[in-house]
Amino acid sequence: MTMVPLTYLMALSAAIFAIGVVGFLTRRNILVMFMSIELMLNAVNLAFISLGSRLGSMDGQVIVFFVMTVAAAEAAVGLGIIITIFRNRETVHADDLTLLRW
Amino acid sequence: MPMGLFWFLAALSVLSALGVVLQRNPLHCLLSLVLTLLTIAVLFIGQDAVVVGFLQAIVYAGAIMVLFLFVIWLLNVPVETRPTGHLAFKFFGMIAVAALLAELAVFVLPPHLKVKYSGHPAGYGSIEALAQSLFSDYLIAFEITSILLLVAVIGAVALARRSSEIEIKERAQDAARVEKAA
Amino acid sequence: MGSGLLTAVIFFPLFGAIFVLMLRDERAAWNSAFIFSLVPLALSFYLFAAFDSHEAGYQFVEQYPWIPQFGISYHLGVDGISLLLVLLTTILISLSLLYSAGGDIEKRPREFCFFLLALETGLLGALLSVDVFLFYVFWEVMLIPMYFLIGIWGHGRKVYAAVKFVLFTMLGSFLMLVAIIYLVAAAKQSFGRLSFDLPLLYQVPLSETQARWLFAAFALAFAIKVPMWPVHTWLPDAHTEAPTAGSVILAGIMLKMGTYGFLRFAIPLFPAVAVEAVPLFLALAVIGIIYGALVAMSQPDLKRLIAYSSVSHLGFVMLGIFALNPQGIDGAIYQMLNHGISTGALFLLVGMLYLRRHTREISEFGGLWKSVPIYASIFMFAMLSSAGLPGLNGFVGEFLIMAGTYLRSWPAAAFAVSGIVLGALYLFWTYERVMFGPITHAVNATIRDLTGREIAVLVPLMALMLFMGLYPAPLISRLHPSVEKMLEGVRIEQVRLEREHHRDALAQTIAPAPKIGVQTASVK
Amino acid sequence: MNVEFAALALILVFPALGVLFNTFLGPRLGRRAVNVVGPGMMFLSFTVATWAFITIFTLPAGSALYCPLWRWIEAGSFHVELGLRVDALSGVMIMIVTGVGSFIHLYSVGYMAHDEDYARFFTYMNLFALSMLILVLADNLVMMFVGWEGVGLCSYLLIAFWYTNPQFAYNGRKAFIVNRIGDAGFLLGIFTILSALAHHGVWTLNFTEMQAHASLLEGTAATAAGLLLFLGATGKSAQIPLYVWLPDAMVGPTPVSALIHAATMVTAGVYMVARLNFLYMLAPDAMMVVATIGALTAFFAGTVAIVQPDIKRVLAYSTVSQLGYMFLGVGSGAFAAGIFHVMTHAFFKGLLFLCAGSVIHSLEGEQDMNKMGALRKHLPITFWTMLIATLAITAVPGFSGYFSKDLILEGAYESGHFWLWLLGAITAGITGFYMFRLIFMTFFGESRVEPDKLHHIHESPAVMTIPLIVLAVLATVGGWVGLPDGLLWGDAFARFLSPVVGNFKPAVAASPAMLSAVATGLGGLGILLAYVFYLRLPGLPMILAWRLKGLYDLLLEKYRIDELYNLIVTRPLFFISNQILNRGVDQFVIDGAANGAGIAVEAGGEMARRSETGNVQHYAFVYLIGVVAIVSYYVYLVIH
Amino acid sequence: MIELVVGAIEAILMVLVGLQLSIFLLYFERKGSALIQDRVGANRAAITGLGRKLGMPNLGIVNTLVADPVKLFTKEDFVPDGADHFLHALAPFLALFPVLITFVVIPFGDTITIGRHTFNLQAANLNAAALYLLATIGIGVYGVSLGGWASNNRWALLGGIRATAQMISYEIAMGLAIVAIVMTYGTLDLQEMCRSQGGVWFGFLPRWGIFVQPLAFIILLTAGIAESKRVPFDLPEGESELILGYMVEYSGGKQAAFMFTDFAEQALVAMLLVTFFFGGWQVPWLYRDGFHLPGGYFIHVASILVSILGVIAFLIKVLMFCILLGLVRWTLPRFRYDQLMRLGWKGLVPLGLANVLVTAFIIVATGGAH
Repeated sequence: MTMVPLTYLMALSAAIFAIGVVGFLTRRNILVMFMSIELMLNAVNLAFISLGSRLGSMDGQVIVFFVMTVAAAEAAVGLGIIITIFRNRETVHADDLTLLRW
Repeated sequence: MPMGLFWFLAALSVLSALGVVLQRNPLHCLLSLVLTLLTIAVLFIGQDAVVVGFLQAIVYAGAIMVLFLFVIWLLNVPVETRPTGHLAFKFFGMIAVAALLAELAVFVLPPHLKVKYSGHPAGYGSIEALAQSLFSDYLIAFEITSILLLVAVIGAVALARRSSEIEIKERAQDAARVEKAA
Repeated sequence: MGSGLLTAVIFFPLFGAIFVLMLRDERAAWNSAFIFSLVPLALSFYLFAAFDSHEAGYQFVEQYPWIPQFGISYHLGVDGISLLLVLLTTILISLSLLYSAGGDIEKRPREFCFFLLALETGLLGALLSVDVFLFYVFWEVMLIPMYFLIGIWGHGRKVYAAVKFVLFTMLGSFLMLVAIIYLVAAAKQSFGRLSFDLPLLYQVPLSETQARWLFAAFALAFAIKVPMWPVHTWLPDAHTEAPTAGSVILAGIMLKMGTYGFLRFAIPLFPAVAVEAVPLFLALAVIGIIYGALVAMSQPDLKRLIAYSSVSHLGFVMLGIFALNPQGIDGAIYQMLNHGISTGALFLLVGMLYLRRHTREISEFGGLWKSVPIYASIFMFAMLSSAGLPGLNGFVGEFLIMAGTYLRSWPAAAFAVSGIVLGALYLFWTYERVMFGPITHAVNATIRDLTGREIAVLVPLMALMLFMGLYPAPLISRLHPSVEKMLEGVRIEQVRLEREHHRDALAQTIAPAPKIGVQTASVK
Repeated sequence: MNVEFAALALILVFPALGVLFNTFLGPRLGRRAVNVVGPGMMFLSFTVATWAFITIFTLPAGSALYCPLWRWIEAGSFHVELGLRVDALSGVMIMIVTGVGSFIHLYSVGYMAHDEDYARFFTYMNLFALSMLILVLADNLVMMFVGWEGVGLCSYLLIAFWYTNPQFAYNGRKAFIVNRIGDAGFLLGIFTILSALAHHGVWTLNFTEMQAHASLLEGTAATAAGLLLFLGATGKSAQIPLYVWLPDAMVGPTPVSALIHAATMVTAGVYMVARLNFLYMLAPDAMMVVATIGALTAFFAGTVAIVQPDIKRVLAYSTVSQLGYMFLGVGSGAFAAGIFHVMTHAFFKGLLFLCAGSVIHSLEGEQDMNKMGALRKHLPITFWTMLIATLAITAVPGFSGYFSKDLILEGAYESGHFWLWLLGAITAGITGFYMFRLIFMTFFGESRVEPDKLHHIHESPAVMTIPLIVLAVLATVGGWVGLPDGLLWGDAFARFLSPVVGNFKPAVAASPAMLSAVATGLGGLGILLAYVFYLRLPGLPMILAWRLKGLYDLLLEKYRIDELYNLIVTRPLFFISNQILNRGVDQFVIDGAANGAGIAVEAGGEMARRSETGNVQHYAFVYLIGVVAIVSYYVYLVIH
Repeated sequence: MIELVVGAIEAILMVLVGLQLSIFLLYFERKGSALIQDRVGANRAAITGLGRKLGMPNLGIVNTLVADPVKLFTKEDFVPDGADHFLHALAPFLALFPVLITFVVIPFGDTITIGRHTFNLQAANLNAAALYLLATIGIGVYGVSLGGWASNNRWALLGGIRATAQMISYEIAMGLAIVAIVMTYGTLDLQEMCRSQGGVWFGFLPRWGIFVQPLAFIILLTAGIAESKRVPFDLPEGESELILGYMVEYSGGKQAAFMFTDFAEQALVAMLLVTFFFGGWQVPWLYRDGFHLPGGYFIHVASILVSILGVIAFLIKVLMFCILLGLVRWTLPRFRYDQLMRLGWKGLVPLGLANVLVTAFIIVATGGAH
C-alpha cells in the first residue's frame, strides 16, 4: 500500500495545531477555547501517530492513548469548572472572567 | 492509505477545524470539532494505528464531545454576539501564529525532517501490541493515568454539584411548594 | 568537647515546637512548650558552668561538612561573647512562655508556642554558629516566627508593624548577604578555597576600599537590627504592636543580635575600618542615647515609651562597643544582658497591666500603687534597674561602658552621661503618672494585683537584676578573654593608626596592662 | 596602721536585715513587730558603729579599720574591689548616721503611729540608713557612688511617701532628677580621675591608693575632677545651683526631713569633699569655687528663710544655709571645721526638725507659723528642746553650733577669703533673726491656732520626746569636743581628724576672739531684731512687708529660681522632646522617609499589576510568544 | 478486485437486509401488537380488494409496507420556527447513518468458494470490528441529541437529553459486555467469533457464546434494547409525557428516518446477539462436510449448501430475536428515568465489570485464550 509522505502529515498536524492556537487566542467563549485546546491536542496526536508509524514503534500510539485519557480527565474537570463559573457569574465570556477569585 | 483518501481527509479535517474556530454558534463549533476528530481518527487508522483510531472515535467523539454537548445545553450558551476581543490583539496573535507555523515548517519540510521508514513489525497497531507496551514499558504511567482519571471523576463531581446548603435551601422550597399544593 | 551539646541546645526547641503543634489540648500545649523550653535552659546553664573562663576561643565546638562544594560547614561553637546571650535567650523564652500561658494569649496557643520555640531555635542558632553561612540562615530564620508573632497575636496596626519590621531587617540582611558572598569570594582568591568559616575569614586580606564597603554593608545590617539612630523607627511600632512575649523577645534578644553582629563580624572582620569609623559610631550612639530618651519622654503609650528607652539603652551598648577597649566592650556585652532582663521585665509588667485594663495609655492610669502595691513595687524595681541604679545590674554595664567611652573620648562620655539623667527623668515621670497620685479612673481601683504565675515570672528576673548588680564578676570573667581576643586585631590597627597620627596617647587605654614604656611619652 | 575589722560588715547587715524584714514580713506581722525591728536594727548597727569608733579611738592616730568584701567589677585592667573602711573621718560619720539615725527612727515610731503604711516607711528608712552607711563606709569612689545614688533614691521614695498627693510625688521626682544631674557630674568626676590615673597605668579608684598616686592627678585633671565631683555635691547637699529640691523635699514626713534632709544625707557632699581633700588640695581653683558657692548659698538661703511662713520651709532654708557654711569651711581648707559643723548641725538641725515635727504633730499637720503662737504652755518639752537647738544654731557661745561655725568663719577668714567671711558673718546674723522669728512666732505671743484644733493640742508621747531630749543634750555639749585652742583640751576634734584631712594651714593671720566676737555680735543683733519685730511690735513685719513689697515678694517666692529653671530648662526640654523630636523628626522625617519608600514600592506594584489583566488569552498570547522564542532557538540549532 | 466488488455488493445487501428487517419490524409492530393486544390491527388498505375477492383475510401488509411509507414520505416536511434548519435536517440521517453502516461488519455467513474465488460472507472484514461497533454506536448519539436540540422545542430538547444520557450510559454497559466477549473469543473479528462458535461440547451442546457468557448476553440484551430506545426504555420518546420526545417536531421523511433508526437499531441488536451468543451463521452440528449429529450419525451436505444453510440459519436466528424484542416491547411497562439510570449505572455496569473480572480470571486460570 502507498505511504503518505510524512511531511504531509506533519504539515497537516501543524496546520491544525495553528488553527487551534488561533481559536484559543481569538475566541472569547471559554467553551470554544476549550475546544480549540482539544484541536491542538489532536494535532499533536496526529504527529505522534504519524512519526510512530514511520518509526514502526508503538510508543507514539501509547502516548496518544495517554493523551486521550488525560484529555478525558481534563475535559471532565474543565467542564466542571466551567459549570461552576457559569453558576456564579452567569457568563462564559472570557473577558468577564478576568478575576481569579469571586 | 491511498493519497486521494488522504487529501480528502486532510481537506476535511482542516476545513472542519476552521469551522471550529470560525463559527459563532458553539454547537456548530462542537459538531465541526467532532468531524475533525473523526477524520483524524480515520487518519490514525490509515496509519495502521487501528485501535487508537477507534478509541479516538469512541472516547473523543463518542464521550468527551458529548460531555461538551451536555455542557453547552446546560449553560444554554448563546450565540456569540459581542465583538470578540481587540483587533490589535487578534492581529498580533495572528502574526505570532504565523511565526510559529513558519518555524514548524522548518522542521516539517524535507531538508530537516529525516525519518526513514522502517517497516512495521507484525501486529503493529493491533490491540495486542498496544497492550504489550502499555502493560510493560508504560505500566506505571498507565496506573498513574488511571488514578488521574479517578481523581478527575471525583473532582468533576465535587465541582459540578451544587454546594450542600444551596441544595438544602432548594429542598426546603420544594417541600414548601408541595405543602402549599397539598 | 562538643559532643552535640550545642546542636541539642539549638534544635531541641524546634523539636518541641513540632511536638507542640501535634497536640490537641491547649493546656497540654502550653505545659509541654514550657517544659521543652526548660531543656535548652538547663543545657545552657550547664554550658555556663562547664565554660572555661580562661579559654578565649570557641568551646564545645562541633564541625561537620554541610555543603562541602561551597565550603559551607555546620560549625558551631560558643565563646564568651555568645555564652551569656545564649543563657539570656533561653531564660527569656522560658519566662515568656510561662507568662503567655497565663491568659495573655487567647487565640491559637498551639501555633504561638510553635513560633516562639522556632524563634528560639533561630536565635540560638545565630548566636552559636561559627560558619557565616549557617549564621545567615539562622539570622533569616529568626525573622519569620517573629513576623507571625507580631502579625497574628499583635494589637492595633499589627500587620503594618510586622511588615515594617521584616522590611527594615531584610533590607539590611540582604546587603549583608552580598557582603558575605563577596568576602567568601575574596577568601577564595587569597586561600584558594571556598570557605564560610569565620576564623578563616578573619584573616582575609582586603584592600582599604573593599574593607570599607563590606564593613558598611555589615554595619548597616546590624545597625538596623540594633537599632541605631536613625534607622530605629521600625522598633517602636514592632514593640508596641507585638504581643507581650513578642516584645520581650524582640527587645530582650533580637536587638542584641545587632550588637552581637558588630562584635562578632563587623569589627573583627574589618578592624581597620572599625577604628576609622569610631567617631561616626560614637556620634550616632550618643545621638541615639539622648534622642531615644527625649522621644521616650513624650510617648503617651507605655510600650512605646519603653521601646524608645530601648533605643537609648542600645545607644549605650553601641557606645561601649565602639569605645573599642575592654572596659567598653565588656560593659556593652553586660549591658546587653541588663537591657534584656530589665526591659524584658518592663514589657512583661506593661503586658500584665494591659491584660487588666486593655490599654497602655499612660493617661488612663494613676494612683495604681494603692490598688496594686506588689505590681507597683516590682515595677519600681525593674525601673530602677533600667535606670541604672547602682547595686542593680544596669549600673555595672553603664558604668563600664561610660568608663570605656571616657577613656576613648571624653566628650562622648560627657554627652552620654546626660542620657542617665534623661533616663531617670522619663522613667520616674512615667512611674509618677502611673503609680502615684490619686486614682483618677475608678476602674483602676478595682484591678487585681499580680497572680502567682506572674510573680513567678518576674521573680527570677528580679533575682538576676540583683545578682548581676552585686556580683557581676563570674559573668564578666567569662566574657572578658574572648573580648581581649577580639580586640587584638583592633589593637594592631589602633597602634598603626596612632603611628600614622603621631599620637599614641590612646594606645595604653587599649592595652590591658600598664605599658610603662609608653607612659612616660604620654604624660602631657 | 590598718586593722581588719570584719564586724564593719555588720553595720551594713543590720539595716539590710531591717529592709528585708519590713518588706516581706512587716506588713504581715504588724505594727508592733515593725516598730521593734525598724529602730532596733538601727540601734544594733549603732552599737557596732560605736564599737568600731572606740576601736579606732584606741588605736594610734591615723590608723583605720578595714573590711574587704568581694571583687565587684572587673574589666581588663580596670577593677573595683568592694571594701569598707573606717578611719577618723568615716568614724565620725557613722557615729552621726547611726546615732542620730537611731533616735530619729525611735521618734518615727511615735510620729507614724497613725499611718497605715508604717511598714513601707521603715523599709525606706532602713534602706536609707543602709545606703548612707555604704556611702560613708565605702573605701572607693564607685562604692561611694552606690551609696550616693542609694540615698538619693531613698529620699525620693520618702519625699513621695504620701504618693496620693500628686504635688508630693512631683517634689520627690524633682529631688531625684536634680540629684541625678549632680550624680552625672559625680560620675564624670570619677571617670576623669580614672582616666587620668589610667593614662599612667594606675587603675584604681580606691581612696587610699588614689591618695598614694595623688601626684599623678596634678593639674587640670584634679581641677576638672574636683569641680565635677562638687557638681555632685551641690546636688546632694543642696548648694547653688542645684539646691531647689531641698525646700520642696519638706513635704515628706518630718522624721525624714530630720534624718535625710538635715542630719545625714545632705551632708554627704561635705563628707565627699573632705574625703577627697587630697584631690582638692591639688586644685585651688576648685576649692575657691567650693568656698564661694558655699558662702553664697549660706547667705542666699538665709535671706529666703527670713520671710517664709511655713515652719518646715524656714528650717529647710536654714539647712541649705548651714550646708553653705560647711562648704565654706571645707572650701577654705578647714575640712575638720566643716565636718565638725556637719556633726553639730546633725544634732541641732535634727533636733529642730524633730521639734517642728512634734509641733506639727500636735497641731495635726499644721505647718503655717501664722496659725501658731503661744504653744510654750502646751508643749513644754518641745519648747525647751527647740530653744536649745535654736541657741545652738544661732551660735550662742557655749552651745555646739558656736564652736563649729566659729571655726568655719575663722577658717574662711584665715584662708584669705575676706568677703566670704563677711558674707558668712552676716549670714550668722540673719540666722539669728529667722530662727528666733520662728521661736517667737511659734511659742510666744498670742495664740493664732485655729479654734477647733486648740482644745486638743497635746505634748507628744515619750517615744517622741526622749529623742528630743537626747539630741538637746548633744546639741548643747556636742560642740565641746572642739574648743578653741588653748582652752582645756582645745580642738580635739580637729586633732582627731587631722591624720585624714590634714591640718588647716592659715594663710592670713587673725585673732580668733575678734572674729568670733563679730559673728556672735551679729547673731545677737539678729535675735534682738527678731525680738523687736515679733514680740515688741508685732505689726512691724506687716508694715515692712507692705513697704518693701517687691523685695518681700521676691524673698517669699525664693527669688523665683524655680520659675526660672522651668522657663529655661524644663519647658524647652519637653518642647524639644515632644514637638521637635517626637512629632517632627521621628514621626515626620524618619518614619516619613521609611513609609515614603514603602509607598513608592506600592505604587510600582500597582503599575506592574496593571499588566496582569487576568484575561486568559492575554496570558496565552504571552505564552505563545515564549513558545515561538524557544522554538526559534531549536530552529537555530537545526539550521546550524 | 472482484473481492472488492463482491464486498460492495455484500455491503449494500447487508444494509438492505437491515432495512428489510426494519420493515418487517414495522409490520410486526402493527400486527404483532394487535395480536398481542387482541385487536384486529391494520387491515383497511388493500390493492383493488384483490385479496378480499379471493376471500383472504386482510393482513394489513399493504397498510404497513405501502400506505404508511407513502403517506410518510409525501407528508409536508415541517420545520418549526426558530429551529436550526441545517441541524434539523441533518439530525435524522445523522441518527440513521451510523446504524446502517454498522451492518457491514456483521458476518452473515461462512466463506463461500465459487470457482477460484472464495468470498467471505461479511461485507467488511475488519479485524477490529468490535471497536467499530462501539464507535458507530457512539456516534449514533449525535443524531438524536441534535434532533432534540435543533427543533427549538422543550419536549424535544428534553427527549434529546434523555436519549443522549441514556445511550451514553448504556454504551458503557454494552462495551463491558463486548469486552468480556472479546476476551472469551480472544479476537475483535466477528467472523472469527462466529467460526469459533462452531462445534460442540460433550458431543451435543453447540459451542455457542450463550453458554459461555450468559451474563454478557443478559447485559447486552438489556443494553441493546436501551440503545435502541425501545420500550421499556423508550423514555426519550415517551408519548405519554414527551409526546415522542426528540421527534416531536419532525414529520414526513425525517420522522420516518428516525423511526427507521429505531427499527434498524433493533435489527442490529438482534444481529449482534446472534453473532455473539448464538453462533451467528453456525448451524448446530453442521460442519463443512455436513451434519455430525450427536450419537455419531452423519449426513453429508455439499459445501456450497452448507454456506447457504448458514446464511439461512443466520436470518432465522435474527428473525427470532427481532420477534423476541418485539414481544418485550409490547409486554413490559416503561421505566422511570431514575430507575433507568440506576439500572444502567448500579446494575449493569458493575455486573459487566464483575463479568469481565471473572472472565479474566478464568482465562488466566485456564492458561489463557491463546
